[in-house]
Amino acid sequence: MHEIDLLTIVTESILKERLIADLKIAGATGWTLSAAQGEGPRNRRVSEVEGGNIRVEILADPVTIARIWDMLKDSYFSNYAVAAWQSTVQVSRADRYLGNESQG
Amino acid sequence: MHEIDLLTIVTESILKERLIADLKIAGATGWTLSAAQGEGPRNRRVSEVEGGNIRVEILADPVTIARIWDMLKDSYFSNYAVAAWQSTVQVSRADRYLGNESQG
Amino acid sequence: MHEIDLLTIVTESILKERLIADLKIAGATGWTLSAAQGEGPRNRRVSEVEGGNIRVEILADPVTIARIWDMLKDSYFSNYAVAAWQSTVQVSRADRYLGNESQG
Amino acid sequence: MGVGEFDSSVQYDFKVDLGASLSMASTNVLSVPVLVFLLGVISVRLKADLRLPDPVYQATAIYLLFAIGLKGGVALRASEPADVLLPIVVAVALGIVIPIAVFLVLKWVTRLNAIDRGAMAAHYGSTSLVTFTAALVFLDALDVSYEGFMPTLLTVLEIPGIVVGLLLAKRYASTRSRVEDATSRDWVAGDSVSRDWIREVVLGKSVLILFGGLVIGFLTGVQGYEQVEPFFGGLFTGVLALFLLEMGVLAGRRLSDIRTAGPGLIIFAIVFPVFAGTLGIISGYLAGLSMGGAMILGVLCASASYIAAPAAVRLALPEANPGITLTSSLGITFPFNLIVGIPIYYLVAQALESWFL
Amino acid sequence: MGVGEFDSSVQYDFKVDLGASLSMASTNVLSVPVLVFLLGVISVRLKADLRLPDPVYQATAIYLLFAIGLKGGVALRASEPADVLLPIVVAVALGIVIPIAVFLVLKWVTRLNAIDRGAMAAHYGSTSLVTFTAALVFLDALDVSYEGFMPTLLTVLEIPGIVVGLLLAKRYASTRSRVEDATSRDWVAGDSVSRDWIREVVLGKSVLILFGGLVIGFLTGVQGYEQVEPFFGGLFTGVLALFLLEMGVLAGRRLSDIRTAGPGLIIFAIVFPVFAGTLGIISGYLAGLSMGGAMILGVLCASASYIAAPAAVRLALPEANPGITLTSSLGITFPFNLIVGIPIYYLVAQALESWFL
Amino acid sequence: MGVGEFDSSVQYDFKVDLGASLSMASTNVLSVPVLVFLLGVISVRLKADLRLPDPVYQATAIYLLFAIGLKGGVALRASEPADVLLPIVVAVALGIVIPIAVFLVLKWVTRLNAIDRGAMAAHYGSTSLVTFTAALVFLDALDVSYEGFMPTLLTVLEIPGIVVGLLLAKRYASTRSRVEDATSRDWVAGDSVSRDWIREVVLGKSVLILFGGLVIGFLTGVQGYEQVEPFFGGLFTGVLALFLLEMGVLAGRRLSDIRTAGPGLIIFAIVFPVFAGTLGIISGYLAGLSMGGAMILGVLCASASYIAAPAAVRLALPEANPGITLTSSLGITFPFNLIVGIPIYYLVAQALESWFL
Ligand SMILES: Nc1ncnc2c1ncn2[C@@H]1O[C@H](COP(=O)(O)O)[C@@H](O)[C@H]1O
Ligand SMILES: Nc1ncnc2c1ncn2[C@@H]1O[C@H](COP(=O)(O)O)[C@@H](O)[C@H]1O
Ligand SMILES: Nc1ncnc2c1ncn2[C@@H]1O[C@H](COP(=O)(O)O)[C@@H](O)[C@H]1O
Ligand code: NA
Ligand code: NA
Ligand code: NA
Repeated sequence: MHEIDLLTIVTESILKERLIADLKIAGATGWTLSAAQGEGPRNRRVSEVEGGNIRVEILADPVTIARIWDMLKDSYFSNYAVAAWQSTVQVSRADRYLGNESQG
Repeated sequence: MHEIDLLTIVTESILKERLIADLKIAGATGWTLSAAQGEGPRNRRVSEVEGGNIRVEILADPVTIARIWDMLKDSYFSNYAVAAWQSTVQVSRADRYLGNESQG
Repeated sequence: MHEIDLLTIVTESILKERLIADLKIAGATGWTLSAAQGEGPRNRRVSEVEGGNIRVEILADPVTIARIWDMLKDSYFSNYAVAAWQSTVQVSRADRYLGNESQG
Repeated sequence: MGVGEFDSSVQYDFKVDLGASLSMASTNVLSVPVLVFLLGVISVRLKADLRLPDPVYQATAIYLLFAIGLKGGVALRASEPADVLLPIVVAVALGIVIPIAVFLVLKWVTRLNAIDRGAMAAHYGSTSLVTFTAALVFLDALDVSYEGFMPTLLTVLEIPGIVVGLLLAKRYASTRSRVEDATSRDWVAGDSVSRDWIREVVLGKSVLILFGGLVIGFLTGVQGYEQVEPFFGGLFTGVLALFLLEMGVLAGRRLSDIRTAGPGLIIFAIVFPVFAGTLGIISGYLAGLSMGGAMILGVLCASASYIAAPAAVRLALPEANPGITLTSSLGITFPFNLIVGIPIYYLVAQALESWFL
Repeated sequence: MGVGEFDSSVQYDFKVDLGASLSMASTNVLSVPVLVFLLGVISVRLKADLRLPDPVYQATAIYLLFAIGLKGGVALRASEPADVLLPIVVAVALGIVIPIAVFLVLKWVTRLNAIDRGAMAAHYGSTSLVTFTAALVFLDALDVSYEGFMPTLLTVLEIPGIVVGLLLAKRYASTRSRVEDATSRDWVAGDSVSRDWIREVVLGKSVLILFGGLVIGFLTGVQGYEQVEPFFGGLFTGVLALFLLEMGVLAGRRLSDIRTAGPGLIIFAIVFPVFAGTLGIISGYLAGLSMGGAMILGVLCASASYIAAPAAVRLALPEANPGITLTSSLGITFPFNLIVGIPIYYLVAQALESWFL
Repeated sequence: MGVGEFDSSVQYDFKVDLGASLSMASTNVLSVPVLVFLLGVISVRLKADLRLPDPVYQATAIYLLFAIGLKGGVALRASEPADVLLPIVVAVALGIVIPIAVFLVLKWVTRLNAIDRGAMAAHYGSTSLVTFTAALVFLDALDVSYEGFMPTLLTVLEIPGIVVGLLLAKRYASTRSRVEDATSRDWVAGDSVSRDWIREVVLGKSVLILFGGLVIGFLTGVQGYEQVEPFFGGLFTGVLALFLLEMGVLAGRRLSDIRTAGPGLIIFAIVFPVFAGTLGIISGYLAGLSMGGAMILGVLCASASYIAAPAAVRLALPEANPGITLTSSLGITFPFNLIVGIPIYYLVAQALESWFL
């Protein structure tokens, strides 16, 4: 078993395509998405009309996860409803979740 | 990055409105909910007719999370199908997830 | 509060019935399932036609979780699209999540 | 004409009735909705549950409730207020009497505690939309007429039975909580939700849609209804059939629990509906309803709720065992009513017709 | 015939008109779709939101868009190109003029910043499918005819208003970003998405379905349409009613925000549609449309988008406050148009008819 | 009458046929379902996939399967058993012969291994509900009659091809596992699921709904069907159109994979259906079917499964590459059949008619 980082992002469903594209740019090799609803301190969303939130999980190495955090801070936090949290989990085939850049 | 507690509650979907109201009373500033199905040791549910389980995640400070645990023990565990677990995660904007009471 | 293991499995939705049966054989006393979508490095799936992925969470003792990992390695990893990760969480009624075998 | 001739003539009539009854029963059993229900049950046996996706199932329920209400509202407007008033009063009375009867009878035939008996009373005191609807489809197929305002009675009968059943259980619960201390913590929760349950029951979504449909039908009248008739009228039986696929699966899953229910509960779940149905038919005739209308009121009394009541009971009476109430209402009474009950209530209504009309 | 007689005759005519107007207004308010919308609003007040499940709601939207497009395409094929061209040109012009007017008027009556005014311009410059559809149902109920190619104008009017609104806001935004530095980090993101937003708007799913339906209707013609008429034609008003249940809930949730909107915005959300609607009706007459057609063009101008525009604005102009635009378009203008606006635009079209036709 | 005159008369007839063929082909391509399919494909190119929400898509599939079965069952009851028996026997034979042919032909034209060839055999040995349905809609539009029991043949042909294809692959797999050791661990899993796959295939949900509809239609007859006709009959083509939007998206996503498929597979996916379709038409005539019926049997043979077979193959033969089978069946054969295949099979059936009838 190997340690790897798991980042969970909850945001407006309208951002689905854009977020997935940005995750790939940041170097994520995969993602898992579920539909979600929610409330938070900001709660300023158009998604009410568009079908709620999305909840995206990304397994990746710490470098990639840090790059995703930067991306969230730059382009998402100020304008959109986002909650994100990170933890360390154990996987058995760690190489699947590591991008090419950080594998060296 | 700051440490914060993440509590996940899985319970009967019929309790959705009541649980969310109770979370707010306990001081949570937000929640994220997904639809779920499940089986467990109790498995005594009316939800079969009503559409399964809900899976609710709450980021909050330890004091609030403890209050939610008390609430679950008092009003939910004995009568309803509930599974709940807690872990510690890292967030970047911790103040968003802290209630007024515990911020002092 | 007691420590317990939480295993999350994301796989093709067509495997739902088979996976749940295998979890029970491995000794899990419960599971929680949500619908999900995703992409990964393998990305060879028929589920596109059949409705995406499933995301299954299992709380269990380390012995049971290890048995599930073995089962995944033997029967799932080579042929199917699977991501799985494990962490340790805290629960209040640990005995609910422990099978008979491992309670001795 | 001698006695012999008279007798044989009676016999002859009886033969005709039997043939008619059989053809009528087969009209019911061989209707698409009932057959689809059986398909759903069988699919569970074959471990290939033919469920509709949840959101579609929910939308189908909304459609059925609203369509029934809408048609009822249109018909209500065309009715004389005087003709409607007495049936409504009678329906309210039945909604109070039946759950009390359930509560008492169950004490006698089962060992259920007061909480579970109150939960059962809430289920059998309320009604089943689908049983009601299947009875309308049945009468339509036989070309038997009934009062158009029957959905009004459905709406009226939905709530009181649940409230009475919950009150019966709560009365016991409060007594008990004064005696036992070990469970007192639960009662804190029980109390804290007490403010909610009447609201939950009276303003439940299914009641709101049904009642909303009724009011909208009343306001829009025949003219407004015509614009939406192809959707809410023409498709009705087909959508009902689809809904019954899911009901068949849900009932089929309960079938295996019947063994554990005990003979008392099984007998109750079959005999009580016939008793309550007959009571409803007689009350219907006394309230001035036609044969078709009296039969439908009988069906309303005979049927047990498995949507509104379970939800209300779960929230307001969490100590009750849903296994018992759902097995009984959804696993036994619902299929019984759908398959043999409806023709029986029709025969009873026919048999009693000459006494009243 | 003396003046007195003439006067009284006018008065008499006027009385008839008033009666007709009232009956027409009640035809609108008492139609099933409008009543269902009100049921949705009321359900929010009763805290029992009668929402459709999300996937069903989305499918219903696809159905309505496609059905409208399909019927429009079939009718377009039967139209003379010459009759269609001028209305299309006029519609494009309105799609440019109206958002500019919104941008300017709002500066005058509210304190909104340029970004929020641009967002509002995008919403009011685009159109509302449901308001449009409700107007068609209204005219159908009154047996008033209109050009079959009106869905073409709906399609034409959907996009330009959004683009113009966004451009107005962007122009300001780029000015600001040169001045202020504190927010510069946001503008990086704003820039990185700039390549997307025109694509997002022009190739949004709702436009694609509407336009796809239009082309398919045009290609398949009456003969092909007949095969799918029971589905896309017969059910239309009923499905619209179901959709309006959800719209009622969404609008109902916005109602409580109206208080916070400020008097300027509230007045704007009611008065501007009447102004834009009248402009649309006049333009419609000038473009050679019939009374029914001119009224529908008025409805298109008067209505504000709450599906395509909010999505586009959220992606391309994230700094805009959706609370303001949605409260205004969905919470005020949409119910206003649906309930009183449609009869008003009809009266205006009738009143202006003699000037043009 | 001289030779020249005869010739010119033939030529004249030929011209008429060509005109008729073209108009028939355009009837197919310009039908709403086919156009909607193309809209779905195009939407993928425009990166705005017009998918239905998953639950609605699934419900639509249930509806189509059940409605086809139901209508088939009603018609089956009206048929002479003697007329139905031979076509059923012939269909079973085709369901065995075709997958074997696929397995052999693919060895010859591609480099696929035995497992992938078995998977392909399972797909092409089974049938496509939507292709079948589109062919019925096509014949209905041309007013060409066909035997009502054709859905019985669809049901009969659904399973055997999958079973034969899997058996062919499994035979190879068990041989291999004795030779190679490295993969033995996989075969443990392969064995542990072996008990399941026949059950999975024979009792799959789609078969159960189709077969259930068939039985229900048979039992309820014309009289029972009438009650649900507006739903299961009237709406059919419209719902099919909606379903094809999704099919278009799924096929469109496969289009980009075609390049990687290799010329052998592409040729196979287009030529084999024409071969199998002709075989089916000839067999249909030999079994005594009418021209319409023979053409439909041809369509069943020509079409490849992309719902039941992929699911069964994924569970029973996980080593097979779904990329190959789905690209071929859904990305090439399905659009080919839908757009040009159906008119071709019709022409072939017409051309062969004089030989047999
Ligand atoms: N304390 C929290 N716990 C769990 N989820 C949260 C929390 N706060 C916010 N969220 C989620 O993040 C989304 C965006 O939050 P906000 O930006 O505050 O609107 C909400 O809709 C929730 O789904
Ligand atoms: N061991 C477990 N792992 C994951 N989820 C569980 C587990 N046990 C119970 N659950 C979830 O909690 C719900 C309620 O459990 P129960 O009260 O035993 O019916 C189930 O329906 C599952 O969704
Ligand atoms: N790095 C990752 N992070 C999160 N989920 C992943 C990741 N990689 C794969 N997955 C999930 O696992 C599924 C199977 O992956 P794969 O076997 O690579 O197709 C994907 O569809 C995703 O839902
Ligand atoms: Na009852
Ligand atoms: Na407008
Ligand atoms: Na085939």
